[in-house]
Parts: sequence; C-alpha cells; structure tokens
Amino acid sequence: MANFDKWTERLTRGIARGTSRRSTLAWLGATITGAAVFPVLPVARAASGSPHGGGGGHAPISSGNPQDPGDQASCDYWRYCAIDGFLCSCCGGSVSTCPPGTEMSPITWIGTCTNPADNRAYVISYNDCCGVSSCGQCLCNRNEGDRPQVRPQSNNDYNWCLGTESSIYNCSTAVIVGVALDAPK
Amino acid sequence: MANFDKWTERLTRGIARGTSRRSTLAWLGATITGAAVFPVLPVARAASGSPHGGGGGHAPISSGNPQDPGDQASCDYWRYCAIDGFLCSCCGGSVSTCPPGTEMSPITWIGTCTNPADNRAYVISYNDCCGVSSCGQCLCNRNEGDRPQVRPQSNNDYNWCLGTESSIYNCSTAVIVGVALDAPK
Amino acid sequence: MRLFALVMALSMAGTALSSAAAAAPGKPAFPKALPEEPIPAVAALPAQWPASWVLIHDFHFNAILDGRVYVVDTAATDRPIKGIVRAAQFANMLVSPRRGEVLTSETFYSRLTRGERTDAVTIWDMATLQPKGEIVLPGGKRQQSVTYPQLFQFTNAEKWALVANFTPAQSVSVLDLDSRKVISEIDLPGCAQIYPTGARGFTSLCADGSLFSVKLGPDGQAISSKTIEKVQDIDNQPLFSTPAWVGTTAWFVSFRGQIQAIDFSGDVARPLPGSFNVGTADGAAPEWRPGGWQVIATDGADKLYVLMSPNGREGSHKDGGTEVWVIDTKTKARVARIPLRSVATAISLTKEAAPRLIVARGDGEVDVHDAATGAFVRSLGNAGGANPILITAP
Amino acid sequence: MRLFALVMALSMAGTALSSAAAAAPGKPAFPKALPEEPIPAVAALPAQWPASWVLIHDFHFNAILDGRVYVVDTAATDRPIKGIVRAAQFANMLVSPRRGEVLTSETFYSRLTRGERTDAVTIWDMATLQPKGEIVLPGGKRQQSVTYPQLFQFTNAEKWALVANFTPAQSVSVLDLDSRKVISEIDLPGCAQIYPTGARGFTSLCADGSLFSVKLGPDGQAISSKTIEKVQDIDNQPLFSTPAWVGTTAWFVSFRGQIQAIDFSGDVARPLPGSFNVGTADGAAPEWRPGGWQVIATDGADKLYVLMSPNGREGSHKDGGTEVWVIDTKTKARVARIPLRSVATAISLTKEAAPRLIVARGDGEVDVHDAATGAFVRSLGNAGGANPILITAP
Repeated sequence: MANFDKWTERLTRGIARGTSRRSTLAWLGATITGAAVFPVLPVARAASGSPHGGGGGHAPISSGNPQDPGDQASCDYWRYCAIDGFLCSCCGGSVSTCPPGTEMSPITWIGTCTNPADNRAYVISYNDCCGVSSCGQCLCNRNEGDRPQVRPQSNNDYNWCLGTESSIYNCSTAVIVGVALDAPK
Repeated sequence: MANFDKWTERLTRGIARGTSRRSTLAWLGATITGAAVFPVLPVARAASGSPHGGGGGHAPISSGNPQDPGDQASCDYWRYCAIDGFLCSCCGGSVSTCPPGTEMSPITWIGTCTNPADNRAYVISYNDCCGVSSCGQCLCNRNEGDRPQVRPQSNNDYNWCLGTESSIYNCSTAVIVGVALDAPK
Repeated sequence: MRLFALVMALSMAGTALSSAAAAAPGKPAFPKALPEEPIPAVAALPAQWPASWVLIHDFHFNAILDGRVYVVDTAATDRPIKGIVRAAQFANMLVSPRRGEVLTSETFYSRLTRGERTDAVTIWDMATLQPKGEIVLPGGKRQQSVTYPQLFQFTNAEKWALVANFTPAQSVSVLDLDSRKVISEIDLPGCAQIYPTGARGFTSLCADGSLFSVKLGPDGQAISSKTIEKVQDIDNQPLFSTPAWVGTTAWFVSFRGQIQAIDFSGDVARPLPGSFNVGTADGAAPEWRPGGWQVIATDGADKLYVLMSPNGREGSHKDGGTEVWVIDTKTKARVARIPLRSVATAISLTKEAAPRLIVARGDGEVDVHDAATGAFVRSLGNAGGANPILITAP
Repeated sequence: MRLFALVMALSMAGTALSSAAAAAPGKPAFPKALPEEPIPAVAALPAQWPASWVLIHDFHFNAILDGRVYVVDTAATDRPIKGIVRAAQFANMLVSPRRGEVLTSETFYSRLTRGERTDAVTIWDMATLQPKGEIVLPGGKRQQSVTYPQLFQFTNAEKWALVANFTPAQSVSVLDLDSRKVISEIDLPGCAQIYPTGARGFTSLCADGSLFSVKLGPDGQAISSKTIEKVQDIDNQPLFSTPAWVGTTAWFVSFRGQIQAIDFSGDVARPLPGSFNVGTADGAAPEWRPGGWQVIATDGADKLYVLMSPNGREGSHKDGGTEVWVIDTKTKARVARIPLRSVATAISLTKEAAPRLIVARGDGEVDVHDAATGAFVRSLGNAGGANPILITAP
C-alpha cells in the first residue's frame, strides 16, 4: 500500500484549491438556505433532547462578529450545513479549534455553506478532533451537499480521524477555508 | 500477594453459610418491606426514564410462580432490595442467570430481602455478569442493608466482576442462595 | 493471615443462612421456601435462531468506541434482548447461520483512546456469543464509518470475508475465515462499498457513478475486473449505499426515490432495466423522499418497503422517515403506505413466514409492525440500545 | 497511480475555492469575506486554572469502560466545558495544581472488553490535557468501584500517589510519581479507603469500625501503624466514606446525619471530640437524612454543606437529596437550608473568594448556586456528562 497518511496532511486545502468543478458548486449553492432551521438526524434530536439537536441546556455561543451571526452551540448555525457529530464549541474547543487534549485531523470532508450576513458561500472544512472519546454534547447532523461514500470528501459518515495518532472521535469543527468561486445567489 | 482469586470461588455460599451473626440479620430484617415501592438512585431514574428506574418500555417479566411474585424487569421486584446495576432480566439473562457471552462472577455482595408472598427472608446473591460492556437496560439501585466499602460483601459499589476472565461489567443477577436463619416478621 | 482477615471481615457483616428446607414462619400457602438457585449460571442461545430474531446495531454515539449489536427476538412479549455482541469503534457486523457465527470487524487501542491500534475481526459463536477466535488486520487501515452493511461482506460461499479499508486510500482485504488469515488485498482507488458478486468476487460503487466488479481467484487475488459505466448520477440521483437483497439481486433506492435493481449473480454486476420511482403523495413539504439510514427492505419476494420522509429536499436523506411505502416490483406500483409511530432511522423485515416490519426509531425505541397489513404489533422498548441504526435479519 | 485516482475522486466532487480576498457579491455592509482560519488548531488551558474551575467525574453507566472527567468552568455563561480527560473502567482521578497534573487511575483490556488487562496511572498535563506519561500497575488488582475520591490519593507532599487494590484482598500501592514507579504495596486486610495522614502515610476505615493509620518510610514501606478503635458504628451510624476536607481535617457525616471530624495531620488519625447531628426538620417522610454520592462539602472555613433527602430511612443513603443544609461547625447549628432545583447526587464548593455551591443532579444537569445565600446562579447543562457523580475543586 502506498503511504497516504503523510500525503493526506496536504490534502485539505491543496486539493480543494486545485479543483474547480463549477457545476457541482453551483448545484451546492442552489440548495443552501443558511438562515433556515434545519432538521437533524433523529438520533441527534433524541440524544440532544432538543427538536433540532444540539440544545440540551447549552447557552448560546456568539462569535461577537455581526458578519458571523448565530449560535455556535446550535445545529442551525450557518457553518454547520454539512456537519455530523458533536460540536467542538460545546466540548472545550470552538467552531474552528479542537478541545485541549485532542488532535485535529488534517483531512476531512468539505461543505459549502452560505453566510446569511454577507450572503457569501464559504467552503467549510469539518475537521474532526481525535484522541478523546465522544464528547457527548451538542450532537448535530446536517447533510446539505452530503453524498454517498464514493465521494469521500463530500461524505460525513466517515470517521475523519485519519492521519492522527488516534482514530478515536471526539467532536467536529467547522473551519472557514475559503470562499467558493461561484457564490450562490 | 496471596492468590485470592481462586479461593474466592468458594466464598459466596461458603462464607455465608459459615457465619451466624444474628444481630445483624435481625437488623436487616427489621428494615425490609418487600412490598413497598423503592426509590432508586437519581441516575437510575434518569437513565431509565421511569420514576423508579428499570422501566424504559420494558414489558413486565413474571416468574409464573405465585410464590415468586412481581415484575423481574422492575426495580421494585422483591429480590432487588440491594441491587446496583442493570437487571440481567432485561439483558438476555434472567433474574438468576447471566446473558449469553458473559461470565458470572463467583463472588459478590449479599442482600437479605423479604418475599412478600411467603413472608420469608431470603439471602440474595447479586452476582455480576462480566466480559460484555454495560447492558444499558433497566438500571436500578436499591440499598437496603448496603454498608460502606469497609464491609465488602455488604457493599454494592464494588465492581464484583472479580475472579472472572474480564472485569468488564454487563449486568447483575439476584440469585436465591438460601433462607435467612432469623426470618423477619 | 490475609485469608483470615477477609473471613473475619465478611463474618462481621453477619449474613446467616439456614437450609432452604428449614421451617420458616411463612404463610401456610407456601410450606416450602423457594429453592436455592445454581451459581454460576449463564444462558445459552439456540444454535439455530428463530426467524423472528434480528441483530440491531447500536452505533452508541456517546461512546462510539463501545458500540454494540443487540440480538433481539422481535416476537417476544417480554425479554426481547437475547444477548449483546461487542462492536467497538465504528464496527461492522456479519452473521452466518450456515457457519453458526457472528463476525465483528473492530478497532481497539491499547489505552482505550490512545496507544497501539489493533484492527481485528472477531468470530463469535451464535449459540454462546463467546469468541471463537480472531483475525488481526494489519496496517491500521480498516475503514471507520457510521456503520454500513456493505463495508464487511462474505464471498466464496461464506468461506471468505471482505473488509473495506480507507486511509483515505481505498482497498478491500480478503480474509479466509477457516484458516483465519488475511490472504490478499485489492486496491480500489475511487470506489467504495462491497457487494458480493458471483461465486467469488465483489463489486463497488465508484465516484464517477460507475460500478467496478472484481473476480477473485482461489488465492484471493483479482483475476479479472470490469467497469460498468454510468450506473448512477451521484450529483442528482445518488443511490443509498445499502440495498435490500432478494437472493443475489440488490434493490437500491436513490435519494429521490428512484428504484434500481442490480443483479450480482454473475462475475460482473448487471444493472437491471426497468428502473422506476416510488412515486409521490400529498401532505409533504416540499415532497416525499426516502430518508433515514437503512431505508429499503424486502419481503424476499415482490414487495419493497421504503422509509419515507415528508420533508424531502436536498440534505434530507438521513433525516429519518414517518411512513413506510410498500412497492410491488412486478407492477412498479405503490400498494400501501404504513404510518409509523415516530420518526424512524432504519427498517428491515424478518424472514418469518408472515414477515414483520422492524422499525428502529430516532428516539431509540424499536417497533414491530405486521408487514402485510402495516398494523403496529408491539414495541420492543430500547432493545436496540441508544442509537439503533441498522437491523439485520440473519 | 493510487495517488492519481484519489485526486481524481476528490476533484469529481467539485469543491472550488477562490482567495478569501476575492470580490464576492456580498452585502455592501461586509466588503471583505470572513478570513480563512488556521488548520490544525487546538485550544490550550491556562497552566493555573481559575478558582471557578472544577472537575466533574462522569461515571457513564451506559459505557462504564468509557468514563470521563469533564473540566468545567462554573463561572462560564457559555462554553462551561473546557476539556475532557479519559477515566476508563471505574477510574479514579487526582488533580495537583502544584504539579500541574491531572492523574487518572484506570483499567484497560487489549480487546476493549476482553483480552489482556492493564492497570495504569496516566499523568495528564493541566495546560494541554495531553498525557505526559504513565505508571503501569502490575497484578490486575486495582480496585474497581463506583468512583470514590479516597481510592486514589496523594501523600509525601504530592510526590507519591496511593492506589487502593481489591481482589477482594485489600492493599494499597505506593507510587513515586517522579520516577514513575510502584515502590511498595501495603497489605490492608479488612480495611478500605485511603485518607492521607501526616507527612507520609495514610489511614483507612476498617470493618469493625476502627481506623488504621500507617506511617511510611522513605522507601514506601510501612514503618509503623496504629489501630484507633470504635470510631464508627457501621451497623447503625456508618460514615459516608467521602468527607469534606479543611486542610488536614476531614469532616465526615453519617447515614443518619451525625457529623464527625477526624484530624489527619499527625502520623496517627485523631477523631476530634464534639460530634453532633445536622438536626431535623419538618416535611420529611419519615425523616431528613443525608442522601447521594458526594453529600458533604465545605467552604474551607466553618461551614459545612450537607445534601439531604426528605425520604430518609434505611437504604436511602444513595437516593440523592433535594436540599442542602448549611451547618456552622463552630456553633454546631444549622444556619441555612438551600432548596435545590431537582434531586441531586453530588455537591461541592468552589475555592473562589465567594464560593459557589456546585450541584450535580440526578438527571445529569449541573447547577450553580451562591454558597452564601443559596440562590440559584446558573445551569451548566450536562457539563458533567451522562452521570456526574463526583465534583472536585482543585
């Protein structure tokens, strides 16, 4: 087997930047409505005790930046349009950082979500945080643009704790890695 | 360290039979009211979704024997007066047998519970079933006669998966090992 | 000295026994005490499980490393759970009544969450649920995903098992279950999921919408392969990866309800003509679409059962469904709609003479319906654990 | 070849980026896009944790082998959870701000639930929550219980740790934390729990109601020991094993509310005279008694906080409580009753200048009250995980 694990460290940004399949992007854009309230996988709802998942007594977390609006402890937050797992914001990390004690996966799946404040479509990298067991807080599952496992980086069912020292999954971040070329209207 | 593990296989019945501290027994008897509804540890209540623990959608399990009355899937069943854990009756075993795939611990803690049908005080051995992870069904905690850890065989906080190949805890049985000498009125 | 001290400690706690036959001041109705019960005592299962039994995979989100498979009797009015099989860390499970074995494909760390990684397939006896042996999978590459059935499959008349790998390089390991060895590894760039194909081989779904069929030789190496182009449109009409099997024919449904059968009986997969849609109905916003994790099931004959969401739209494919639609594959018509008691994630049918529809709900409860009438029969409570996501009828 | 295929697969999924600085048709209010964020990025904790931080042990009944300790900021209006430390299989936890370390005493199996057993103490850095090292405990004898603080304790100015063993033979292992070695083992027949005593030693509670104090030499071996008779009546008035500590004085409460202080400052434990009862009150059936898992706390000065159940009777001692009674140890009088929002299992006080009363509820929620007034301040949600049973203020 070729040694992919080292190579994959360069994937997240590298591959994403190097490609430009606009047709897919346009399709993604057409289906995103960042301001709506999204349903989540029933297990997420049940586990969170909230009709939309992610609730469970968590006080809202705001970025403080009007250009990045919404509650980062809620599944409905705009960056979470294709997230699947526990929100790191509720686990000791933040929307873009892993909790202490974990390691951030260098490779992951990618979503394209529209920011309702500036109406731009951002490419969001859902890097998993690894090496600590399931956080157990703020379970969310949203699947806008999610495709079956034949398209790995568009699929959130994989355990993306790959290329990390441990593949144990703790939580998921939603990191801005760029603005999509063809921003949806 | 002396090798206790083999020796402990003979403990459950042997020690229990060989002793006769009637004062303690009498005290135990005085505090048991087998027919009452017992509260359980709040965690048991919360986890089971039932005010008394052990519910969670489980259909009643009857012995079919009028001398052994009650619902063996309920924390209130008379034999469970000092149980702490998941009921094996809900996990693939029964009130006195471990589920397939597990190993029954040869040593455990002992309770004395009154059978409301025949009014006898039975000595109940709460043998744990080991080698499979937490069953997750019918969590109960009752502590009639439970004493701190300085009295090991009267304490249900120990993981009694001792002397077994694995110490992983799955569920607890409630086995009749005899009738108490001084049956309470 | 130590021995003595412990005996002393125990005796101080003062538990005393008489013979069970001793006279006790019981009610006259019960002249004899209940008998002593044997220790140790462990329940066993029948070597051949009844057709009402299923395996329900609990993904266990709050402790993914401690997933389980519950053995469940769907006909039980009490004690539906018959036992629990370990399914650690994004595990996959296979069951073979012919072999009398349940197999789990799992990952372990020497310090639970850290340390040395070991991937292994464990072979469990169906009658005792005790492990009979294991096959260690080298290289730390076993694919970890929310559980799909098609990541771990038999081939070669259940003498071999196929394990999906993902690092993210994709490959399939071939395991000889009798010699308990990994005998080969087939590279599978750009393809995923494993569908047993022919006497000895498999097919996978590929990123461009094609299928890729591989025929294996007696040593487990690929002896031929073939690409079948344009089987699915992954952008607009992707197939759920988990089909319903009628013999060697797999019935797939797409995110938008298109039914496609694929014949895996030969060495090369063969999409069958006559694709059709499950149809539409009122009462949806914006429309009915399949939704859940395991969304299609079969009675083994002409009927398909599809779990449907009334909130169908892009991204709704894992939201779960509130109805099961029954489709006749002969007439390509919907013949019934079965309303469920709650939003469900997974459905399957038992292989009983009169099959039951087993429904794993989002809240963790498992319901049993009559597959012919749709009528609710009973709830099995949380017999599938915390997060039941996959139901297997052996 | 493999590389190429994967790149192809990824590119087919079609994610395209422009520079974040590129013009985008955003609202005029935000002429620039949000900036890119760095990958990887992992949060760190302050080397010295604020006094509002506590550690909450989640026993995790539904996956006991996957227990955890949550690091929680009780002053946080959002993000109360600061991180999670593994606490596997009936683990115990110790924290030392002086050492900058959290220690966990755990048990592992090579195949999660089976295989080779390893007991080990792991040393975690308080600033990174990363492991710095471990001390393997030989013999498979580490005591596994629902977590008690007094099963894992420091002595010798936090240079050593003491680990309780139970097979059911009882002993205490002495660990040198700097050399990361087990240096001795002290047999402890008939006794349980570990209370650090004097400069270098410990005391345990014994089955006949006595205490047993052991003084350790520089090599970790016992150099003297002493039994203190009749400290507690285990039949009628047993002490909860977990006391509240004011320096080297431990305040115990009994199942029936009797308060007993024990001074552990010297080489031999010294029960202090002046035992008294928390008292009674109306509204109970049959009476108020302490109830829960961690039922007594202190403000570090004269006030004790006791978690009380209104359903006090034999066997109620773990039922949890609905009120916290505040007791002045100087006047031996109850000075306040704090009604809780729900039945609680564990209480503790922060070491802030104005201490907060932290309440772990039976339903898993964690509440913060003002310790002086009893007023509810905030809920921390499920910041202690599924089954929060022990709260530690470092």
